[in-house]
Amino acid sequence: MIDFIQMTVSGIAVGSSYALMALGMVLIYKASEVPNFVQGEMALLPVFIAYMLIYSYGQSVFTAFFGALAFAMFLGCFLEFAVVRRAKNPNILGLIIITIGLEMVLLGFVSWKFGADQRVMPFPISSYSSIMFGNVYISTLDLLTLVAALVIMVALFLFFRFSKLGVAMKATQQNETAARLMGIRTNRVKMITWGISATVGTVAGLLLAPVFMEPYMMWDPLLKGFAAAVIGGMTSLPGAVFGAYIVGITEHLFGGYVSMEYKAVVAFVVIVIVLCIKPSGLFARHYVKKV
Amino acid sequence: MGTLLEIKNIETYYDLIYAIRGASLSVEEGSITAILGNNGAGKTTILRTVMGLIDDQPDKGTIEFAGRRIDGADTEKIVRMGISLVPEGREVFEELTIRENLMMGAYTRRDKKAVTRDLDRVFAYFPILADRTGQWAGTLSGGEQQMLAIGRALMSRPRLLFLDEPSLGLSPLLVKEIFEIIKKINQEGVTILLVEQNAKKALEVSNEALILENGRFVMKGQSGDLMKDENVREFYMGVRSTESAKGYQRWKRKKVWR
Amino acid sequence: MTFFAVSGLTMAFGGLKAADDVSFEVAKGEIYAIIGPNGAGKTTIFNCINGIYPPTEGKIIFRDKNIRGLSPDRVARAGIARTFQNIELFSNMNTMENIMLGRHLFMKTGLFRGGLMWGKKSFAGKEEIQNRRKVEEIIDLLELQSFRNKMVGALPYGIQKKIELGRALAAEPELLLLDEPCAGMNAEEKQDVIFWIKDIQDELGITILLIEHDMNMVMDISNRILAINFGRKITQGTPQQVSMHPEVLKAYLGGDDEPDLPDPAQKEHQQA
Amino acid sequence: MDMKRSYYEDVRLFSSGVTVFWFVALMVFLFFYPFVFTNYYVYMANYIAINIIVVVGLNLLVGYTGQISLGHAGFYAIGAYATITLMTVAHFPFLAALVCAGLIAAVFGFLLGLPALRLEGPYLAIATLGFGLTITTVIGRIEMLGGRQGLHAPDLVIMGHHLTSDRQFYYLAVTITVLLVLLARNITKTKVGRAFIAIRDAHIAAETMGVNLVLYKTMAFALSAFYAGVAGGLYAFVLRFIEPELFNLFLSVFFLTMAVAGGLGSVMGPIAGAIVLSFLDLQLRNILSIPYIGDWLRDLSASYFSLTGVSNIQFVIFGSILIAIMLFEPLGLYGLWIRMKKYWKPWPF
Amino acid sequence: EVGVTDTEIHIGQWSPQTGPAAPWGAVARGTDAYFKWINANGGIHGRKLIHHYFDDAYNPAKTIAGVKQLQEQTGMFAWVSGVGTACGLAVKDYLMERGIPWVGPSAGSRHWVTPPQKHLFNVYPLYLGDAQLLTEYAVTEMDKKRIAVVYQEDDYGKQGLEGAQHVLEQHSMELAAKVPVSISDTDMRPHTMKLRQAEADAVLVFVTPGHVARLLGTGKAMNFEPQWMSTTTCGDFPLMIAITKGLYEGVITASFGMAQPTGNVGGIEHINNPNHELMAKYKTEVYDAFAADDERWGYTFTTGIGLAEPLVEAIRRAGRDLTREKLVAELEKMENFQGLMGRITYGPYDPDDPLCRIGQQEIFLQQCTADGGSKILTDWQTTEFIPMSQ
Ligand SMILES: Nc1ncnc2c1ncn2[C@@H]1O[C@H](COP(=O)(O)OP(=O)(O)OP(=O)(O)O)[C@@H](O)[C@H]1O
Ligand SMILES: Nc1ncnc2c1ncn2[C@@H]1O[C@H](COP(=O)(O)OP(=O)(O)OP(=O)(O)O)[C@@H](O)[C@H]1O
Ligand SMILES: CC(C)C[C@H](N)C(=O)O
Ligand SMILES: [Mg+2]
Ligand SMILES: [Mg+2]
Repeated sequence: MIDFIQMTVSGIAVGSSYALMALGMVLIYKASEVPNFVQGEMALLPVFIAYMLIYSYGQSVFTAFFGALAFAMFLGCFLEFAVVRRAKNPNILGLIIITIGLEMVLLGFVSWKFGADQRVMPFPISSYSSIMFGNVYISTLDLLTLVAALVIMVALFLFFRFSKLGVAMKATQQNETAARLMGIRTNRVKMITWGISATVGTVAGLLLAPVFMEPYMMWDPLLKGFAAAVIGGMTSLPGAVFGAYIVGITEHLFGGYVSMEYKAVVAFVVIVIVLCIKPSGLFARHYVKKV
Repeated sequence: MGTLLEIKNIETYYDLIYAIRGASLSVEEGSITAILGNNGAGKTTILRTVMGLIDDQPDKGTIEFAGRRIDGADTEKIVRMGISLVPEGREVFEELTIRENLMMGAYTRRDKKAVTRDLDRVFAYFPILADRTGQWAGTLSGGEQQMLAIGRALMSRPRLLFLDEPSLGLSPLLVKEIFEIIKKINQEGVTILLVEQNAKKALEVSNEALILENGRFVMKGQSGDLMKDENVREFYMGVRSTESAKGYQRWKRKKVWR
Repeated sequence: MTFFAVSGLTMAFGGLKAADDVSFEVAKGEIYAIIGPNGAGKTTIFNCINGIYPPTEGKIIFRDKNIRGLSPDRVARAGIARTFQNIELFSNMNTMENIMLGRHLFMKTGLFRGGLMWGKKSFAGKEEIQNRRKVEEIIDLLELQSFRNKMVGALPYGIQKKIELGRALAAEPELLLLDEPCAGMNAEEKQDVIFWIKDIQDELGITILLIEHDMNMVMDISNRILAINFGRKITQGTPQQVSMHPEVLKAYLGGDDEPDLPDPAQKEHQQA
Repeated sequence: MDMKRSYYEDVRLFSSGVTVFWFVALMVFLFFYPFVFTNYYVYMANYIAINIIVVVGLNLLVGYTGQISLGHAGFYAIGAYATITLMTVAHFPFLAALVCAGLIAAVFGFLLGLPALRLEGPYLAIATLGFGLTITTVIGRIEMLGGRQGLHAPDLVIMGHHLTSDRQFYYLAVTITVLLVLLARNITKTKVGRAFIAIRDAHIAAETMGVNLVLYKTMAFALSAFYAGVAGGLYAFVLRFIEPELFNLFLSVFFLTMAVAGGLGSVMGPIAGAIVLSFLDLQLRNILSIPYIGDWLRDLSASYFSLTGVSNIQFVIFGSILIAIMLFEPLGLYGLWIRMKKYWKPWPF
Repeated sequence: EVGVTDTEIHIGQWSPQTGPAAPWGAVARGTDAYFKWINANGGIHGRKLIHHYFDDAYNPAKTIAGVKQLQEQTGMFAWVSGVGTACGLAVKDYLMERGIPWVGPSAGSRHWVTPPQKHLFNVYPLYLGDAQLLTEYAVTEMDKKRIAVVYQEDDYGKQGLEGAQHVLEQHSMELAAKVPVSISDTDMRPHTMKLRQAEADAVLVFVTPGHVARLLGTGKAMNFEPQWMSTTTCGDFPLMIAITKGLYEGVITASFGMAQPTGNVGGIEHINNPNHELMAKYKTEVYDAFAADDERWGYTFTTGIGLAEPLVEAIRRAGRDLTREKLVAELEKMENFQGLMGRITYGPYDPDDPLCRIGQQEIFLQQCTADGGSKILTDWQTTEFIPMSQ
């Protein structure tokens, strides 16, 4: 029983970082309908910028982190403005390839600048300290990630619920021409979502970095985040978080009770099963085109 | 009353297709202007050009709205200046509800109270929409979607309203109502540019009309005059001396592939 | 033999009954129109016949067989083709290919024979040529020659509607469902469509089920009319009978006013 | 336009004598290629030929049928493993093993096609991605397939000839590639191909015209998987050693990239994509040995970046090229070709 | 001979400079610096070593392409090192069929010597050996009862697992747990849970340094602190101390000579490290002089030197008229050659005897101190070769 609880808690812990990536994914998908493969690298570069601020410019950890978040906002907006927007009559696959291209460029830059070695990112709290409930451990860093994921989700949720931007995003995604005809500055909407998305991703990155920092650090969270977003329905913020916890918990329970070897892929099998039952994920209504 | 919209000699290309070949048009403030024309004449293209929906077009010519150049401006900006378009093919937001769709129409407006009033007004025009506020627009019937598209445009309280075949897919009763509505909102001060296939209705309701063929205006005049024109009657209103199709002798010979 | 009959057809979306106990019968060779206000459930009936929606209740009999619940392709195989209200063309194919797809059911080329098409004389080659001939006939009939090699996505609305008609014809159906074939056309073009529909009926012997809001046309060409509202049948009968039915007048045509006809001459013809 | 003598002109393999000429020229070129170029370029041609097979097959799925796949490396792996296993365990001759491997991959394609019937967009992307990952994970667990230790390819014997050199293998690979490309081209021009496109453009309309969605969607998956499977079988003999990690997600993504950047929905596009991107992929690592540019990049790295990471410039360049292709030509390299053709219209292409 | 001119000897090498495996790229850069140093000191018999190394991103298809290109367009005399089991296996046949010598594959896989190849000379001590020695030590010296293995799911991890199991069998013991890690795993919690559940008191980890760091961190956060033990791969203590933020203290690893030679690690004396001086010399003469500014002096870099030493030595011994045949002959004659690593001995080619090409099986154990220095636990030990089971 203790094991079960521990595994569930750990699942939630790891799920929280997936959740942050998933939230970022969902945001961009909501406005642009692109599965965003540069999500991870949009977080990676700011994380390394923070690292640089700390080590090369002697900034404090807090300044560096804020700097990174601000930079992320800028980076997201910039990528949308300078690249994604420039695509002429893009189709979804074209956009996917563009994000893959961006991914390569950013990853290339980071590895070019910093080499392939592991780095050590200082963090205000130790990643080794943990809180114990009975026999169940949760590391303070995990707890922080969990809180961050939930707070960001709620904040985004409320923001999109009560600001016009939320509907504007949805409208943009569904029919960009019509959205522009409504006077929605679709380009600006998309740019902002890219910015927010990069910032959310960077939060995830900064929380992952103290444990593990190298140029490929964001790949696994990206894939799992993508998976989580899909389970949640790709357009739902709570869905993304929920999906992330499903992925995290399944992984852990499966790893614990069934097989460690297949742990890495179990999430995807679960997804296929979920999707067979609900083709648009758990939190999205399935729209069947009417003729 | 001055000229609200002034289109001078615009030319529009779709890539290599020369769709609008120098068209000029001016719309008087407070009037209803109708554009008639065959399939593919370029009516939709003119509206889309004015709205800035075709990238980098018009290729030549100028468009002025209320004295300001708008050719080459962003659609969003044009819309915010007070032009609204009911697009061909409805273009409703399929996965938004009826209410959300209508509210998108009022996206640029800040006067919440007036928006609510306008919403009620739209619901009064189209009661069926009021019954279904929570239904996804994509699952509406064709005619319902058309009503929604019109309602959505009304929600923005435009100065100038473009209607691209508003009666498309509507029942005869609703067609009548639509034209009543058009008249009414015109009386409320909205200038209207109307593209219609239903020439009779369009000419009835409009003050002035133009006929577009192959990307050029070929005829222009007061609606009343046009209605009497022989050619217009024959080609756009289908008025012929014979009675109905049932009694027709088929005159179009079928060609056999060589 | 029952050629085509719908009985007790009900289609519910949640609480909304888009079609509610609709029954009618269509005789071979006739043009049968369905009219009704917007949202009355006309398209829904088509979708049920077609197998796009699974009806909640009811029977759909086509040539003595119940085709309810068959998937759309099976329905097509049974001999029913249709056009759509909102154009559903294959926008990245040209006109010829679109119509060629209508021949799908008549072609037997599979992966292997298609992949190994090595000349005019090969199975696939022969089949292509044969079906192309058929397609050309349709292109000629509908006067689409100048659009033959154009991508349909960019063609004008009215042309697209014609291509859809052509595609449906290519399937050589016994029953053809036309959902607002004249929408978006001007008077002259409508006339053309009317002729074609007549031709289809007369020369090809295809039975037609028609939805149309243009009363002029409906009155002109249909043998019988079914009027529905709120998914329920109001009345059924000859054009004259239906057009004078008070409920049709009120809900559909617009109360006291006369139907939307361009010419006084025709008005008289109507009321005769 | 109206002067057509026969409808067959629209579908036949060579639309005119000029095309026949170019095709023959190409064949002659391909035949003499190994005599002209060094072995390294022959290897490169083999590698590219194999990629062409995969990408042409992938394009049938992605470009024609409109179904995305991020799991093609999985089919590729199945083909590679099946070919070797059939040859070593069941003692199949190579070609038989290759065809069977393709068929086995096709069966998996069919199976993956089933859930795909209901999925689209990102949902399908993640399902196929999961498939790719699962396949390699499972193969890594099967001891008979060598697990993570990998598997060596047996000797390649065709009709009594041992194919040991790249040059010998070249003729095999190129023959198979040409055949499969022609096959794909014909398929797209006939009934099945039209049905694929119809499904992509308007699946409901396609269905009402009699296209069986279940059949054709799964067929597209199976066909595409068959191509990947055959390519995988050949790949096993190019490397002569395979292990599961070879068939990772990057590879699937790379395949998709080649297809899209080449230009979906045409046969020539993906071929161009496969050639250009495979070539870049192999050649960009040499960027630092280009005179002047290499030195300049090194100086740049030393002063602003790091020297240990300097090789990563190839990513930056590769990514930028991808972006540039997609930005300037949404139809990919094929679009570029079309434009050039328009420009050079008078030329007899 | 191919690749040998009056003034030059061309030597090829592949390594991942990009991609997830890029940290191993330092091996090639180590070799590169080493060759530069040799050249700076006059080369070998009047010839300079021209080092061609290329990036294959750990992708065998690219390894083949690169090897062919260099071999056929420039002409390599021999190949040195070359990172990765899969990459190596993909080009093995090509090189062997052509009789091109290949010395010191950069991965401790048994594949290199089963079956032994005339022109392939192993240098790197096998992972099997690491596992054997570590397990033996844990059982006999530390009296550990519950030994668990965490292994990466590839050659590296699998052979580690096999080695540990082999030794435990000899002691009639069983593994407390074996926990697989896939390269893509970033989350080590489930693995840690498994180990904790098994109540392991010593854990052998056959994973990458990054994974080790995360594993230790996760363990620490879960209050699970067994005796961690690892391989030569994770024996770079200064690096490990840094990326584990000090957690690495007390961890025991196998080693072939990476102990920090300088005084900057807290004055630990490397009593048993016979190549201390050589290491110090390389640090100043090779690394300081020829490595890029941002290069790290660490295990991968020194491995690059260590793996190339036998080749260089053999070329030197072969004399001025250098041929491949002579090179092979000299290598075969090599006995107890001591460079950075353990003593290397080859024998005449015998297709049935892996030991004729294995080179060395010598390692020793070291324990990490708080400041990243090492405390030497054992003297050089030779482990028994476990042949492939089939
Ligand atoms: N996206 C496009 N790409 C290329 N050509 C186009 C495009 N849209 C329209 N065209 C062409 O431009 C011309 C004008 O089309 P337009 O849609 O403006 O006609 P219309 O008068 O609105 O016709 P309809 O009455 O059918 O709506 C047509 O010949 C059409 O083929
Ligand atoms: N998939 C669906 N989900 C929910 N409601 C639906 C769905 N399809 C149709 N409806 C509703 O059913 C009713 C009938 O729709 P239908 O499309 O059949 O109308 P119609 O008679 O064709 O109208 P029109 O003349 O405007 O095309 C409409 O009110 C519509 O909103
Ligand atoms: C030489 C080393 C860099 C190889 C490493 N031990 C590995 O196999 O992963
Ligand atoms: Mg139009
Ligand atoms: Mg309808």
